[in-house]
Amino acid sequence: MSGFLVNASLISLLTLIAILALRLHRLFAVVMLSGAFSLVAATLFVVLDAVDVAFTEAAVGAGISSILALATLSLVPAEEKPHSIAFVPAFLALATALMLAVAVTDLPAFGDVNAPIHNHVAPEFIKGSAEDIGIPNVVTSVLASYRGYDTLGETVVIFTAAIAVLLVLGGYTRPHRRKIKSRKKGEDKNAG
Amino acid sequence: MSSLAGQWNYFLVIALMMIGFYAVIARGNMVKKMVGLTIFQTSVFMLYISMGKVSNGTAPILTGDPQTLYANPLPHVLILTAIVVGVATTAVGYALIIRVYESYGTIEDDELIKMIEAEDAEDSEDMNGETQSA
Amino acid sequence: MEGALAITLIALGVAATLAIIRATLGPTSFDRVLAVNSVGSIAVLLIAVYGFFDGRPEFLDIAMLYALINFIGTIAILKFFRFGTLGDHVLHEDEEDA
Amino acid sequence: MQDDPVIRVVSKVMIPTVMLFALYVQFHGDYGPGGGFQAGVIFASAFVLNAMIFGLNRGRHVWPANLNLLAICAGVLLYGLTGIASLFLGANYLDYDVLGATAKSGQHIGILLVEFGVGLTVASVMVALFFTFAGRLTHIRLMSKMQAHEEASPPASKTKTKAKKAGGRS
Repeated sequence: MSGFLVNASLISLLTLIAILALRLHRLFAVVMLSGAFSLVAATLFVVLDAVDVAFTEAAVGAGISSILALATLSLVPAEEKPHSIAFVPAFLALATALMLAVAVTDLPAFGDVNAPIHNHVAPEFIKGSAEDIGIPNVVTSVLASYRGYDTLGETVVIFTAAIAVLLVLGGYTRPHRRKIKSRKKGEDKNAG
Repeated sequence: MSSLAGQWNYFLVIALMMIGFYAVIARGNMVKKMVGLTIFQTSVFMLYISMGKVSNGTAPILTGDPQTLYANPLPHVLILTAIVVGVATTAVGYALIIRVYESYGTIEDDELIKMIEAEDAEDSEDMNGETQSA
Repeated sequence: MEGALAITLIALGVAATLAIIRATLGPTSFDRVLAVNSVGSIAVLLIAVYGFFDGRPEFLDIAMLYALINFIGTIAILKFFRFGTLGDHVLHEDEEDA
Repeated sequence: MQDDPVIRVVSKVMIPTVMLFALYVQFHGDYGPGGGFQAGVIFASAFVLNAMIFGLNRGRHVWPANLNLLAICAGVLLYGLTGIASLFLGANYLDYDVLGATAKSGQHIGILLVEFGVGLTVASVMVALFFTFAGRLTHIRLMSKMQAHEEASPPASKTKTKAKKAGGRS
């Protein structure tokens, strides 16, 4: 019961933040609320026993993500054009919600020990982490050893994203700096 | 009904997910869209993590006690990866927004579409003029 | 034990809700910054309390990380609020440096 | 922002603490929550804090851009080469059993190396992202200045250049 209380209150807090973020027109406030959203979401992950995910969400979502959003806001207008409620998207969202709700009823109950997901490879990972790998944190051993390929691909994705951003925005390494300096000197000589 | 009562967490997460979804498809401002995408993405993560939860279990960090129940570590690993990939793609999205603003002077969807259509019309007129003169 | 946890969580939840309301209403941006900062602090408390009642106090690591990230986020917000950019706010700084 | 004594002093205390905490998260990740991703992000946020408070140029001096780009690649390479090392020692790709004397110690070494590679890449990518986003304004200014120079360079007339500069900045 207390589990229900904690989860329900945290998710309703998240819903409150999300609705407020949707309604506000000052993007500065929206970005701040999305930072708060990440922090509360990370708390929910702790309550759901996913401590590693909570760690990542707090560091990434609340830290780097909102800093990048703020850096973006310094370059684009920080005020949203006011909009009225769009009915077609609202209807679409409601229809999707209904479909998902119907689909979710087929899932095993929340927290069920006998759910299929807990009886497939997870017990082997938990056992193997102690016996074969000798690392108490099962998430680390699955991440780096059992599913090492995934993590390799994921590292390459981050690498690619960094290259993409550097190509799109540019100016990180500044190869032309010396050129400008020498040109400026030349110009000064001309002027003098 | 008993099955419905067991899935309350999923219903709550779906409600949250749809707010993010609505923000992505309804709002014209691109920064708002990105924030909506973040909300959407985070609630998908919550759905996954909810599936890995075990009642009376604890976090999948071994305690040495063989009786302990652990949450399923597999969704945690997948979502850990997804979060970091998510921030990388978000960064690319923001970079593109900055470039769009520098080129067109707006980050509102409808204005942008109008400008692009006007540009296209101009281009096609130029093309027609060239072919006629030739 | 269960009752104490419930009461603590309700208290923290009410505090968080009030802070979020202040973040939305907040007439000035300082109100908003302070409110979002206190949502972070409440999250730190929530994790500490939950770890204590859950019997695994080693998750205090996460609470520490929250405090650090909260600090950095607040600095970023304040810098943005004051100077309008996260980078160099002084003109021609790169020329002097080069 | 470095003119404010409170922020300057507090951040000087905080930056090493954040870095130390990042190292703790990196190497304690086998025993508690944490690992390469988280440590990388936390380590990067120390640099971000430094650059926000003392300016981007000082931040670039602390961790030069070229070195950072090298670190991005080095992390991915370290991950891939760990797999190739196990390939050469007679096991499958990314099978760490053969890296140490026993299977367990091999797994320990492999996971340590791989997590370090991930942490290196994530940290340097996050630093690069921050500097690129925050340095965009300066970059635009620099580009417009360069353009003005190029247009004005054959007949070096100063008034024209100045007019171009003002136009580019607004």
